Amino acid sequence: MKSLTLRYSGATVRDLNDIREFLESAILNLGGDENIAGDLVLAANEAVTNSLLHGYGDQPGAVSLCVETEGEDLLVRLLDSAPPFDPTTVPPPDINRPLEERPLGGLGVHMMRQLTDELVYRATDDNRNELTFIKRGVLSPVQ
Amino acid sequence: MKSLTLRYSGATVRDLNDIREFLESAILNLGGDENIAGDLVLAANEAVTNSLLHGYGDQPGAVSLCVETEGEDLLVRLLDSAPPFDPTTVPPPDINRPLEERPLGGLGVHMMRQLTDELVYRATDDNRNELTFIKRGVLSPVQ
Amino acid sequence: MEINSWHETGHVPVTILQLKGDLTSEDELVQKAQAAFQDGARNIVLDLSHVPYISSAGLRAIHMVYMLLRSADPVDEEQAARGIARDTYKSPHLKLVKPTKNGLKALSTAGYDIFLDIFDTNPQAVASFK
Amino acid sequence: MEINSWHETGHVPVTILQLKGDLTSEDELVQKAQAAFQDGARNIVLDLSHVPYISSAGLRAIHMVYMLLRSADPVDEEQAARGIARDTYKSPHLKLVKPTKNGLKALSTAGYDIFLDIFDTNPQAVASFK
Ligand SMILES: Nc1ncnc2c1ncn2[C@@H]1O[C@H](COP(=O)(O)OP(=O)(O)O)[C@@H](O)[C@H]1O
Ligand SMILES: Nc1ncnc2c1ncn2[C@@H]1O[C@H](COP(=O)(O)OP(=O)(O)O)[C@@H](O)[C@H]1O
Repeated sequence: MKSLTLRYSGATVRDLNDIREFLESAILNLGGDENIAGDLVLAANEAVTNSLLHGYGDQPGAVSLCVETEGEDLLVRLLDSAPPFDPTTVPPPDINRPLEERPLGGLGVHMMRQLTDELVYRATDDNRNELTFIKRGVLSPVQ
Repeated sequence: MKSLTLRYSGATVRDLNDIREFLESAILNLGGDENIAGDLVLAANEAVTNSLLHGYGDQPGAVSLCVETEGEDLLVRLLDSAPPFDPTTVPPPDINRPLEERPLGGLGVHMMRQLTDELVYRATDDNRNELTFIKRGVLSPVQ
Repeated sequence: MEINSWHETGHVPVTILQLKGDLTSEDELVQKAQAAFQDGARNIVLDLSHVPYISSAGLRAIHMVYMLLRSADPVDEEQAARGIARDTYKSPHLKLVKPTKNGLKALSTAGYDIFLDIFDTNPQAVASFK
Repeated sequence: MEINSWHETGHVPVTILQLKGDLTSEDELVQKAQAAFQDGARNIVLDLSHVPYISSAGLRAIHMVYMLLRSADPVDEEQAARGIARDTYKSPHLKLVKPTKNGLKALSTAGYDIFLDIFDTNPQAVASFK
């Protein structure tokens, strides 16, 4: 097993670019393909954005992103120390309704779900939020 | 503060290439220049090699490499779970003696010292070896 | 994000907004579209061919541009109501050009590709406005 | 690590070993040098211009090649003893070409640059053998 981690003591939305670049290159490095990388980057980008804007209220906050392999699965873990919040409880939007009838926004968690095989939330022992994005069976068995 | 970490549960010398690439790109990413990257990659490469060959006896072993900033300093930390060993206790070789009078080898720790401003060893609370390579004042204050 | 804009005329005058960089916040695109709208633009093409990623904030921006253009056309509103019922409605005032793979992924997870025409080139998009 | 080898003749026959990739283990270089030595090579140029990194294991390999060539020349041994005393000794049988910045760093932390001539090009190195 191999993992790559990017950690900030005080991240802001200005770091999102850097975070997306890290995720993309880490995923490719661990054997994911461009498609998998695209999905996970999009999904994790939403989660980090929410953590920074909703969780930390747009103030600098600690976040860490870990890309790791588990057998043939590829995982991205986001850890933050913002107030506890479990995004998997957010109800899905109705994306079949026409745009004029839809509220603006509310698509972030939906994208996280759509773009991963599994989205797992847990509060860690030291009270941090841990959100794990899983893509199943995407690595070659040799990995 | 920002940091980048590469972790292996079972690294071998075949991972050294990958480790050097990670260190180089992480150091550049955190604002170090190519010179600093060259020094730290060379130094850390020696330490990881020793950890894998001497520490783990050429068997797969857990190592993690963390590149981080601390004010204007750039740090590389190597953590392993091999038997305790403090390389800073290794006596320096006499590099002024002609090659024919020198033993083969024994240059690894010397390179670690020469290429960093400070080399710090400590055993962590969970009994791992932590070796830190420090380059002082190499980042711009804005960093 | 860099946004270049220019005008072309097909059957009607069209404003092209060519986006470069990740579309991950709403401000820039919305401001640019509002400025164009105030200058009289009623038909807009978003050229997404140089946008590696679109986030939900980017989708929100596209949503707002859509609403803005729609607000100026009462006929569209009525047609939309009938068209949507028949599942054939596409915005007559906002068209997209060549989103990247990841861009398209974002658009389709949100179902935007159902309500917005997507073209391969700017000329095709311009020609499609009536 | 990839190693290409070929022969050139200046004042004496010279074998060039051109290394490509990081020199971070001793086996490949030592084996290649031993094979050349068995084929009669007594003067070797290590072209290090394509070697991004040299580790202590790589230095050990260079050290071994140095000792190998020296072992075949009793005169060198005696000259070395005198030369070293005067700080002017350089190996007459092993020359280095254009190490990269990081390569040179490794060589100099070990003091190898004191005992081995370093040239900018292969022809210069070849011409330097007597
Ligand atoms: N980390 C978080 N901390 C607190 N609240 C959050 C967090 N993430 C999401 N939320 C809440 O969940 C809602 C839905 O999030 P999302 O689907 O990403 O849409 P949006 O962010 O566009 O509203 C947010 O509006 C916010 O109220
Ligand atoms: N991680 C380690 N665990 C145990 N012993 C070590 C470790 N690192 C170094 N040593 C010991 O210190 C010696 C000197 O190391 P070094 O200077 O790197 O030279 P070399 O590895 O070429 O012998 C080694 O030969 C070994 O005996």
